[in-house]
Parts: sequence; structure tokens; C-alpha cells
Amino acid sequence: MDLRFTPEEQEFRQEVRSFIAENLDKETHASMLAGHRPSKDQIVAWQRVLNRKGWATVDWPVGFGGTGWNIIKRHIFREEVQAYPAPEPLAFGVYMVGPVIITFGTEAQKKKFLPRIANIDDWWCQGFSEPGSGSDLASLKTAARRDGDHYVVNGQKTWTTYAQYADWIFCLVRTNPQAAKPQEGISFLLIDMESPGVTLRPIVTVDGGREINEVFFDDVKVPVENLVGVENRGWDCAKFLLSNERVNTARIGATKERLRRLKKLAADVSENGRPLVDDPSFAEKLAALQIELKALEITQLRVLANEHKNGKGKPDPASSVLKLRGTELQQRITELTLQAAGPHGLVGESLDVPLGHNEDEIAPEWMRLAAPTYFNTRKVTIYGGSNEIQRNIIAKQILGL
Amino acid sequence: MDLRFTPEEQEFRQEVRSFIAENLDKETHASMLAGHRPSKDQIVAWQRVLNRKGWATVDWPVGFGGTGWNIIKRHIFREEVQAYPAPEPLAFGVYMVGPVIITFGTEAQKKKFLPRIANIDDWWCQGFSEPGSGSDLASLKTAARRDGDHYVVNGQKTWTTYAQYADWIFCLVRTNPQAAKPQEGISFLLIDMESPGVTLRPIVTVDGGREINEVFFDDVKVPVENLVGVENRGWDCAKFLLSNERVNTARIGATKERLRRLKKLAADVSENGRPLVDDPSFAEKLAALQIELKALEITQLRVLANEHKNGKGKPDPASSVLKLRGTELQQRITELTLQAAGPHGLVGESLDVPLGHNEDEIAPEWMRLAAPTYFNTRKVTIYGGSNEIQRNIIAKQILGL
Amino acid sequence: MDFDLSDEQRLLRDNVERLAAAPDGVTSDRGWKRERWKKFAELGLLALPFAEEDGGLGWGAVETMIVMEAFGKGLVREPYLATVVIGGGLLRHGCDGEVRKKLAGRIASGELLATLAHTEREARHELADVTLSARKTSGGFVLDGVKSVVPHGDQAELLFVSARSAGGRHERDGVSLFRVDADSKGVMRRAYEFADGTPGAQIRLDNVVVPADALVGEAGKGLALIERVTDEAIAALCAEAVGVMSAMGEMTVAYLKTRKQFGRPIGAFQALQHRAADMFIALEQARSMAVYATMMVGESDAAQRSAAISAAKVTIGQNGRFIGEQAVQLHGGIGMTMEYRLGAYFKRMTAINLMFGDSDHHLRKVADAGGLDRKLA
Amino acid sequence: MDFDLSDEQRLLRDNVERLAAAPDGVTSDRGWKRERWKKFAELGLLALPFAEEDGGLGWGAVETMIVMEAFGKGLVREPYLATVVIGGGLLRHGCDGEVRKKLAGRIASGELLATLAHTEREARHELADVTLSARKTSGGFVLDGVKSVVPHGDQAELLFVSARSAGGRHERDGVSLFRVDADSKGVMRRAYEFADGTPGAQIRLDNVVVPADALVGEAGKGLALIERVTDEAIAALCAEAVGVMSAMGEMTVAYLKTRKQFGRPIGAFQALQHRAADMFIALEQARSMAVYATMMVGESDAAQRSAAISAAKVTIGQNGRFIGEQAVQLHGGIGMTMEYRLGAYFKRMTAINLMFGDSDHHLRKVADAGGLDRKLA
Repeated sequence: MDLRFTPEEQEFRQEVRSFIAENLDKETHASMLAGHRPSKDQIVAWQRVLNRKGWATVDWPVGFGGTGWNIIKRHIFREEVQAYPAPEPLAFGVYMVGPVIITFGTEAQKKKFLPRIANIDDWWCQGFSEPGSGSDLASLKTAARRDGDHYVVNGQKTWTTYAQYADWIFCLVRTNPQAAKPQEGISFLLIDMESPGVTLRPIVTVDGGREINEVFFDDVKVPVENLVGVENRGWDCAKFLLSNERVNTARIGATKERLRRLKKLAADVSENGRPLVDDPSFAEKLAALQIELKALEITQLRVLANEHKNGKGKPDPASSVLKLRGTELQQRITELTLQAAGPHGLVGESLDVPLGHNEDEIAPEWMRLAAPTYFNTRKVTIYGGSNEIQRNIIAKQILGL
Repeated sequence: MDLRFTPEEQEFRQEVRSFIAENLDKETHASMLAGHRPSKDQIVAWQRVLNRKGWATVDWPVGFGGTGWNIIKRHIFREEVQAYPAPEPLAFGVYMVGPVIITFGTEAQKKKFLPRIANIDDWWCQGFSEPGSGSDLASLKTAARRDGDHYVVNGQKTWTTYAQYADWIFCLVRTNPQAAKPQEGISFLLIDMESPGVTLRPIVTVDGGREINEVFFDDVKVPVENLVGVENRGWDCAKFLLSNERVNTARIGATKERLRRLKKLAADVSENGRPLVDDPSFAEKLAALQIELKALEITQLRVLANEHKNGKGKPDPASSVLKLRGTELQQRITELTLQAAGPHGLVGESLDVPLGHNEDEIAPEWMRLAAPTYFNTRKVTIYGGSNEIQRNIIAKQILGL
Repeated sequence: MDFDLSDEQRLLRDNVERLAAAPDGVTSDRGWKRERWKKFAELGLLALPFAEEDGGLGWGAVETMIVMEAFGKGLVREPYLATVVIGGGLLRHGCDGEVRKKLAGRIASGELLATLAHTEREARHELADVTLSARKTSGGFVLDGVKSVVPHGDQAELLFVSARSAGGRHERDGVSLFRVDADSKGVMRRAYEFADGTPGAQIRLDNVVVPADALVGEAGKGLALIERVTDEAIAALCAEAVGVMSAMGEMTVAYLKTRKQFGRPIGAFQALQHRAADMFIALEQARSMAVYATMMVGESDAAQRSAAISAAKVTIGQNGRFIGEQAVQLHGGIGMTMEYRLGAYFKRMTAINLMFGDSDHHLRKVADAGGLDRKLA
Repeated sequence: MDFDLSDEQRLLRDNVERLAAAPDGVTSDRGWKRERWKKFAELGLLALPFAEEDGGLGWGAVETMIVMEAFGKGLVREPYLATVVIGGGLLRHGCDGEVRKKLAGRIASGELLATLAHTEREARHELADVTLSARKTSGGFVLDGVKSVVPHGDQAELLFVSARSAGGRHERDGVSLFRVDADSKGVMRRAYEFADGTPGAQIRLDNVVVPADALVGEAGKGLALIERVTDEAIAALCAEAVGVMSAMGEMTVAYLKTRKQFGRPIGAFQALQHRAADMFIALEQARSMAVYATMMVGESDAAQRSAAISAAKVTIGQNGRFIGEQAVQLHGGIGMTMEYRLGAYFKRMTAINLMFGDSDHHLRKVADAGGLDRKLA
């Protein structure tokens, strides 16, 4: 047991950092540093840079474009990308549908989709949630009826992030309405967003952003070869995917970066002549966050090491801890940032529309982004299995209650 | 609407305070100030002083020895007693069985018991909890079988506070094991502790104290005239009693006194040359407690005013808020006091055995009492309907969930 | 001590709640409507705090609390706080005789909007941090500087502007308050929306000349007045916050009863029931402190008044954030959408927490003051 | 980076857990038993941290962590922390050559108990606040003063006593450390029990004469050594705390599964399930920080080491209190009784939080240090 990074690992960290510094578009970096989400173009451009380097899909098995790095190196890589910050891989492709296709898909599916995922030639989105089925995912109603070589899909998905950019959507659909349990009779389908009968309705979120959508399916024909895994056994794919998601939604590297930034910002605002960062109460809040983040980082490494030891494919229910605490910490950073902005946190702005820097600002950009970011980040404890669901998982799967 | 105390109310407060100052035994006061529980003798002596003054049972109806004061005056009286601090009336008599007898009892019971309760000629204890029925009170098993003019009682009660002092115990017993619902078929019995077949076993608590007991009933004969209310309808008495208890367990006046005292103590300990009370983080914790206490005090007055307006006998489920927050605040004071004691909080002592002051102390008495008090105070969120049960009550009875 | 509303107060509450619930107030231009403002005037709401001799109703803090709570419930964005509570307060406590009477009358009739332009870009929550300069001239004063977070500063015709006429930055002495016509030469306003949609403005005063009688109170002694009126504003805001919180609580409980997951209403799940119970407790505690603030706002000892108001703001801030965050969480995705009214409440609650000092700021103030008064409950 | 235990470490863990679970260790005289201490010696546990050249096993912080966690689980009260971790640490880092070898050998064999007498009555958690005086004489030093919270100070034969040989109270410089035989003339001990039952003592040194070579390290420069060994003690204590917490967690989950109310196991109630989940999270986070402390205890940069150790103590303190309080709450009445083992764990956890600085103290230290090192995970 030794938690110290080896010299080789430290060197690797440096290599990743230098690569990012030399290859990441400066404007992308500046915009992200300021707290904006990267645009579609920025995400795609950076993913292609990584793909050329062979770093687009580092977690995938070697034969499929993975790097073969051990968990420590993968951790370092992810942390450096998040902490720089650079755009992260499009999760719906690289972390979600990619591994599902690798684990459950046919050779043809692997060949067709995986390289395009790595290069974001296809932009993917996720069709799991429905208006009636949020936390109770297995109650989903979108139906796929077999009709010769096709399924005919009817129904509605919702909370579909970035569906407006998507070329493809992976969906859970009900293929056997007569199944004994709700989890049975569900299948995992890949659907071309260009298919006739697919329509979108945007949902504007409280921060004024336009991230999410409703997706409607009206007699959409999907070729049978787009079924992943076994018909009616899609729940296996879903469980596998959700467990991967829990690890990734912790986003510890990103939270570290936000925390470092907040500390700098808090050194620049003063009250009564004292920088906020020297206010004892604020400084202790920052320290407390840093401590919890450190604990979570080590917990993450322990969970990953454990999963690694127990063999692939078997998700560790402890990943619920990562999702839970990771998202709570993300929220607390946004709360503290808003507090740091003070009364000028009132000056609102949307995350999606970067203002130019040349006009006379009512408040610095970070202050104007503080409230929308705080609003927007409320989502992280809701999506990917709400934190209440994660507590259920811990209670039932780990504690046996 | 006017929250200011009227001059008359302020005068009344002064009158109560002066009366306590002039009549409370000095040793009792000093011992309580130091954080000890009052002894049986101290409680009895003070109650008799109050009884001579006509203040023993201020909340009871006028005809039964009550003062006829309105809720504000009763609030002021209770607060002054707690804040002085002086011993409070023995709750099992004055707040619990007394009002039950007044509301549900026969004339004979009123005549026999009430004056003796007011003067603690009888020391009462409470026989509700059983080993198998804690929060699920209605699952109680102690059985009372009718046999001519008597009930024959068999079973066991537990967590019986001060049973070792008690002359009488009021019990919930099962008189009809065939009732359709667990709440039905329960009766409210008064049992003489001297009856043959009643035995005690003390339970030592983690703080080393000897407050609670198990009480065993082995073919105990109880005259039928000791039934309160209607046979098999004892649950009505129980609900009425528990709701009264919730108001009294808030103990806001006592918490105020502990908080004032803690502030003084924290002015007397220093670290690095700075008194603890000037440590920003500790000072903010004190302020936060004071604020929450103020809020709860006003909430209590609002609840009492509301109950008053809605007529007697109808308990306000909002009293759950008082129990919940009141007990949490009691606990937080003990936590902060232990923190203030610092490393010398390690020096243990029992709450029950006052040490003399003349020997060379390893640490001041308040520091030695800090840990046992912290331990002991864990009980307050458990008894009187655990705080989880109070949340159930709020969710169901107030919010309709 | 008495918790009951009088018949008159009950009538006021019912009337205002009805008006505030009218659905047409939210989406109009700049978030509010002149027509509804006129209805407020007709109902006497705009005359509420002014003395009868000034043409007002001579009502007090309790009535303001009643109005503001109803406004919170109804998400009313009309400039009541800025104009009637703050502007009215500055008039009542700071201005004399004819000026007071005249302006109070114009506010009461609904024809004049007022606001306080005080917060500056570097000041955060520190009220004494004023750098906008007031230079005395033979005929009056010249004001020069920028105020940045002025609620309803985009439309108010009457601006109360704080300025430094003497002393250094952060000094209590030397802060003066002036009445400034918004269309004076040199006044430049930049309108924007607060994060919750409330209209706001940055106001630049570029060597604005005001006459000598524009000075409110004594030169250099304006801070005590600003503090007093800020305390009144906080008390009113606490009441508004209680309205916002109770609306969020009610929406959440209703949602818990109707939304089904795993075959039953999610309100049947005990973990969510307990969360709802904690929200209820937080609301009741906040309500108590709003009542407390209302009572203490008239306290003559400024230090005690201020500590009490700060205590209320701490509770409102902490409990309001808790209730808001939990309401969104329990609603799930729908609580995150613009289409659903909960988000607007959540944003309003967040804005309230940023106004006049956040909970940490006020907790420190209470700690520094060494506690709360014993005169009141 | 590597999280796996070696085969040797796994063996150690299994052995110590077996020994620690033996039921005879809790209720004996002064809370522990000489027989078990001898078994520890036989197993090599008392030789664990000493260098091989001093007759030790040459093991490190990871092995200490393994041992302490098992001790926490088993509620072991033997003076391992005082004698082996702290006494051993002072020997290893502070004493030279023959003295070190001889004393290490005597500790390893189980014949010598040692402890550090440092905390004074007015010092609270401030390590530099030393007033017990050391006066230099021709042949050595005279020590005069009182130490009040000395763990196992009732039975330890070898006392490390900190004293002020120069400088004023609170000054870092001028603190010296001495080896003092507990039966020296002028040493008076008053034994008592800590709140958790651990034996402790107040120790008065009444002009105790010690020879010149009783000085550990350089005169006036003892604080750095005390800080280093205190950090090691905290790291060990964190591991013990993890053992205590995991025992409380396991007892609680087991109780939730068996205790029935309202016709089903109380573990079927979702609110309690979520509480148990929060306890699990708190435990996992605490475990991670105990690992972190273990790794950082050997960090050569004292400031970084100290910040990391403080961070661990913060987590242990907060999470340990949460787990303990919830464990008692979820057990209900039974958790409050002396007869049930949970109470003993709860009290031990409380005692751990009071030792070497509480969480607030260490949170302040981390804040003052400006954060944690990036070299480690």
C-alpha cells in the first residue's frame, strides 16, 4: 500500500498537462476558465485532437482504441483534463454507449459505431428518462414493436441533454409489455435521429440555458441490427451504463479546478478592507470543501482499484458514494462562488451566451455567471439516478437493508 | 399582533424571578447551575414551596389548582423556572398523569390524586415503553385481565425514569387482545408501586447515571377504580398525554440558561491568549444557536396561542416541531460545552454524584460534567416519541402525506 | 403579547393575496405592470406606511409584513420594496415637512417610483463603503460616481443616492444622502435584469449638480438613516421570503402527493416525507423570525434593532436556501425548467439571500453584537 | 500508487483482529490486561515501529494503521498509542544510540510502559503553551509544574515531560523535552478515568531533579519533535477511529435488520435506510482520510505533513461524531445503556475527538495553512 504517485506517474501527469497546454484551443480554454460550458464545436474539435493522439477513449479496452493505462494513469488523465480545464469527452458516447456496445454489442455494431464515437463523427444522446419514469426508470413506456426487420418505436423521452446536436440516440424501449417484472421486457436500441418520426421540443432550464429536450417518437422505424444485446434484456445494459456514469459524474478534477479558481477569486474581492479569502468563516468553508474533496478523491481511487481487482464488468455499488458526494461538492462550490460574488451575484447572465469582454461590465463575468451556474448545478443531484436513489442503492446493495 | 411583553407581563416576570430568588434553596440552585440534575429531595422540596404559593400546577384548570394565567404568563413562568434554574415540576405527575386525570378521570380519582400530585406526596413514573415497543407504542404487550373488582397485570415496562423513587406508575396495558387495531383494546391504569408483584431492575446509562429502570409486573392486582377513562380506550389518554409532553420537552428556557452559561464559560477559557468566546468560529456557533432558540421560542408561543384559540384538548401537531428542534438544540448546547471544555472534557465524572469543591480539582467541575452531560443528552431525541416519529407526525398529520 | 391579526389586518391580507394571485402580473414588460400598480394605489397599499398627516394610512410594520408575505406568495415584482418600503422609509425618517408630504402623496397615488442607489461595485455588504463623491458648491452639491445594483433603478424617477461628502472609504462619518431626479443631467442608467428577473440598473452620476435642499438630513450623517431603512427593508424582505418559501413548500407537498414512481405517490416514501417535514420546520422557524424582525424594526436602540434584524436575515437565508434546494430536488427535472413556476420562486429566494447581506454576513453581525435583546420574545 | 496490502500486512491484520476481538480485554483492572499486553509483545506488535538495529521490526505507518484499526474495532484499551506510537515515536525521532536501543528493547518486550505528559490545564489544544518549568542546574535540570491529561499516565514507568526552559508562555522556542522516571522523587500522580474509561492521570512534578542526559534532543527545541510525534499519534488515532466507526456502523445495520417496530424490521423504513447510507458514506470518507494521514505522516515538509494530518483529524472528528450520534439514535434506548457495547464505542469516539485537538481546531489549522499538498492523492 502506497498512496504516493510514483515518479513515472508524476512524469505522466506532466506529459498530459503539457499536451493539453500545447494543443488546446486558447479561446476554448479561456471560455471554460471563465465558467462557460464548452460549445459543441469546441467539444468536437478537442475530442479530435485527443483522437489523433490516441487519447480519445482511454478507458476502453486496448483492442477498441483504449490506451491500456492502469486506473491510476486513467485517473491522472481525467483529472488533468478536468482541472486544466479542457472539454471532457462527450459522455453519452465515450462513457455510456461506447462501453455498452463494447460489452454487449455485435461485431458489426462495434465496427460501425466505435470509431465514430471516438472522433465524435456521431454525436450521441441518451434516451432513458420519460415523463412518467424518472427515478423509476423501469416503468418506462416507450414501445418498440417488432415488424419484420424493424422495430417500430412510439413514445417519448425527456431531459435529453444536447439532443439538438445529436445524430444518434440510445434508448431503452419496451419490447415485451407482458413481461413479469418491469425490468424485464426492456431492450436497448440505437436510433438515428434523422429517422422519420423523430421530433424535438426544447426545454429551457431555470438558468435560461437550452441544454435539454423532449424527444418524441412517432412510428419510427429502427432496423433490428440496431438492437444491442439480447432483446428484452436491455436492463443489463442499463445497469452497466448507470454504474459507469456514477463514477464519471463525481467529476473530482473539475471540482478541484473550480475550487482553486474560487480561492483566487475570493482573494480579489474585499469587504471592509479584508479580502474574502482571509475571512475566517469563508476560509474555513473553503478548507472544509478541500478536505472533503481530498477524501472523495481517495475514495474514488479505492473504488476504482477495487473494481479493477474484482474484474471488469462488475460495477461496485460504492460508486454511489462517488456520485452522491461528488455532486454535492459540485453544488457547494457553486453556492460558495455565488456567496463570493456578493450583491453582484444578482447581476444575471446566461451560461450559454458568452458576453464580450470589451464593453463596460456591470460586474465581472464570474460574478454574472455565479447565479446561473448555481441554478444549473441543481441538476447534478437529480440526474444520473437522483441522490435519493443512490442512497437506496447503498442501503440495499451494500448494507443489505 | 404585538410581540412585545406588556409592562404587566414584565412585572410578572420580575415577580416570578424574585419569588424564586427568595425561596429556592441555595444549594439546590448552586448544584443545578453547575450542571447537576436536582435530587429527589430537591425536587420535592421546591415543588412544595411552589404549592404553598399556589404555583405548583399553573397549567391546570382553575378549579383543580391552576392559576388561570394566560399562555403568555404560563410561558414566562416556565421560562423563569428553567432559566434560573430551579427544579421543574415532576413532569410525570404535573404534565402527564395530572392532566389525564383531569380530562378523563372520575371525580374520586381527581379528589384522591390531584392534590397529592401537586405536592408530590406521590411520586409518579410513566409505564408506556416496553422492550418490544419503543416507537411503535401501540404494539405493547403488558396485559391486564379483568378479575372481579380487579385487573391482574402481567408484563414488563422499560426506560422507566426514576421508577426507583416512585410511589405510583401510570401504565398503558392491553385489556382486549382481540381488538381489531393495535391502538384499540388498550387501557390506562394507575398502579401502586407497593403492590405485590411489582419489581424493578435498574439500567445504568452510558454516562454512568442511574435514572432509568425496567419494571416487571407479575400477577399484580389493580383495583378497577384505578382505570382512567373508558376501558379499551386508553389510547385517547395516551395521545393527549404525548402531545402535552412534546410542548414540555422543548425546554427552551432551560436551553437559554445553558447557552448563557456556556457563553460565560467560554469567556473564561483561552487558547493562544484569546478567550474562546472571541474565536470567530465559536462565537458564530453560539450566535447561530441563540438565533435558532429565538425562532423556536416564538414558534412555541405561536403554537400555544394557536392551541388556545382552537380550544382545549385538541393538541396541535405543530408541537412536534417544538419537540424536534427543542431537543436538537439541547443536544447542540452539550456538544458545544464539551468542545469548550477542550482536552479536559476527557476528565470524566458522573452527573449523579456531585463532587465536593474543596479538593484539588483536575479540571473545573463544568468540564468534568461536559462529557457525561453530552452522553446523557442523547436520550432527548429518543424519548417522548423519537424525532423520527415526530417527523412522521408532521408529514402525516400536518402535510397529509 | 398578542399573535392575532385585527379584523382590518385580516381584510388587508385577503385583499392583497387576491390581487397578488392575479395571473397577469408576471410576464409583462420589465416583469411588472403599471395597471396592477394602480390597483395597489387604489387599495391604499402605496399609502400604507405614511402618516395620516402626509396623506397616508399610518399603518406599521405588521401591515407591511402582511403585504410582503402575500407578494412573496404571488411572486409580485412591482417595485413595492424599492418605492414604498425603502423610498417611503427614507422619506418618513429622513425628510421634513412639505417635501415629505408632497413626495409621499405622489408615491401613494402611484405616480412616482423611488429607489435607493447605494451599493457600489467594491463594497460587497458593507454599508459604510461609499466612494461616490459629493462635492459641495455654492449652490448645492456635485455628485460623481457609480452605483451598480439598484433595484428598479431602471424606471424609478426619484433616486436616493448615497455619497461621500467627507472622510475616507469605509468611514461611517461623511456619508450623505441626496434626492436626485433620475432625469437630471449627467445621470446615465443601464438597465438589466437581476438573476431572478427583477428589473435593476447600474446608475452612473457624471458630475450631477443637485441643489442644497437635495440633501436628506445632515451632511455626513446619512449612514444611520440608511441603516435604519435597510433594516426595515430586510424585515419586509423576510416577510416576502416567508411567502416565497410557503409557496415552494405547498407546491412540493402537492407534487409529492400526485407524482407517482414505483407504483405509488412519491410522498409515500418515508425519506421524502421526512424531507418535507424538515422543510415545514424550516418554514415555521423562518416565519417566527419574520415576525420577530417585524416587531424589532421599531426598536429605538439601533444596536438591538440591528442584531435582531440580522438574526432574522440569517434564518431566512439559511432556511430559504434549504427549502428552495429541497423543493427543486424533490420535484426532480421539472423543478429545473423555466416553464414550471417553482424555478421562479427558487430564483427569487436566491436573489433575496443576496440582497442586503447574506446569512454569513449577518451571522457575523449577530456574533459581534454579542447576542439578542431580551425585551421581546 | 497502490492500495493493496502485502501478504505480510494481511497476516498482521488477521492476527491483530483475532487478538483484539478476544473478549477478556475490556472489563479488567484499569480497563486492560497485562496478559494481553504480553501477547502483543509475543506477536511483535510492541516492536513494530522500531528499527531492526534497535531490535524492532522496522515496520511503518501502514502497519501501525492496520494495528490501530483493529484495536478500534476491538475497543482495545491497552496503552499501545501512549507507549508504542507516542513513546516509541519520541524514542525513534528524539533519542540517540544506546538509550534508544535500550528503551526500545524494553518497550518491545512489554516490560516498559511510556507516555507523553504534555497537556496543561490552561493550554487547550495549543501545543506551544507549556508552563511547567525546567531550571538548569550544574548536574542537570529541575522540573516543576503540573500536567493534567496524561493517557495511561497512571501506570507508565517512563514519562516524556515537556517543559519550558526558556522564553515566555506560547513561544515555540524554549520548550524542552525530558525523560523522567515515574518513580523519581517529587513525581506525584493522581489516577482517574477518562470519560471513555481509558486510564489517565494528572501528574505533578514538584521540583523533580533529572540528570543532564534526560534531555531529549536540544534544549529549547523540543516542540518540533512533539509536533511530529503528535502528528503520528493523530494518524494512528484516525485509524483507531475508523475501527470504532466501522464497528458502530456494523452494529447499527445489524440492529436495523433485527429490531421490529410496526410489524417489520426498522431497517425497512426508508428514512432509516438513508440514515444508514449516510453513515456508510461518512465511514468511507473517514477511511480514506485515515489512509491519507498514514501516507502523509512521513512527509518531510513539516507544514505539509501537519496540514494533511489536520485534514484527517477534521474528517475523523466530524464523521465520527455523526456516525456515533446516529448509531445511538437508531438504536434508541438500548444505545443509551451501559450494558450494550455501542455506548462504549460512542464514548471512545467522543474521547478521540477531544484528543490532540478537535475538528474546529484542525479546520482552522488547514485554513491557516492555505490548503493541502498536491504530491499525494
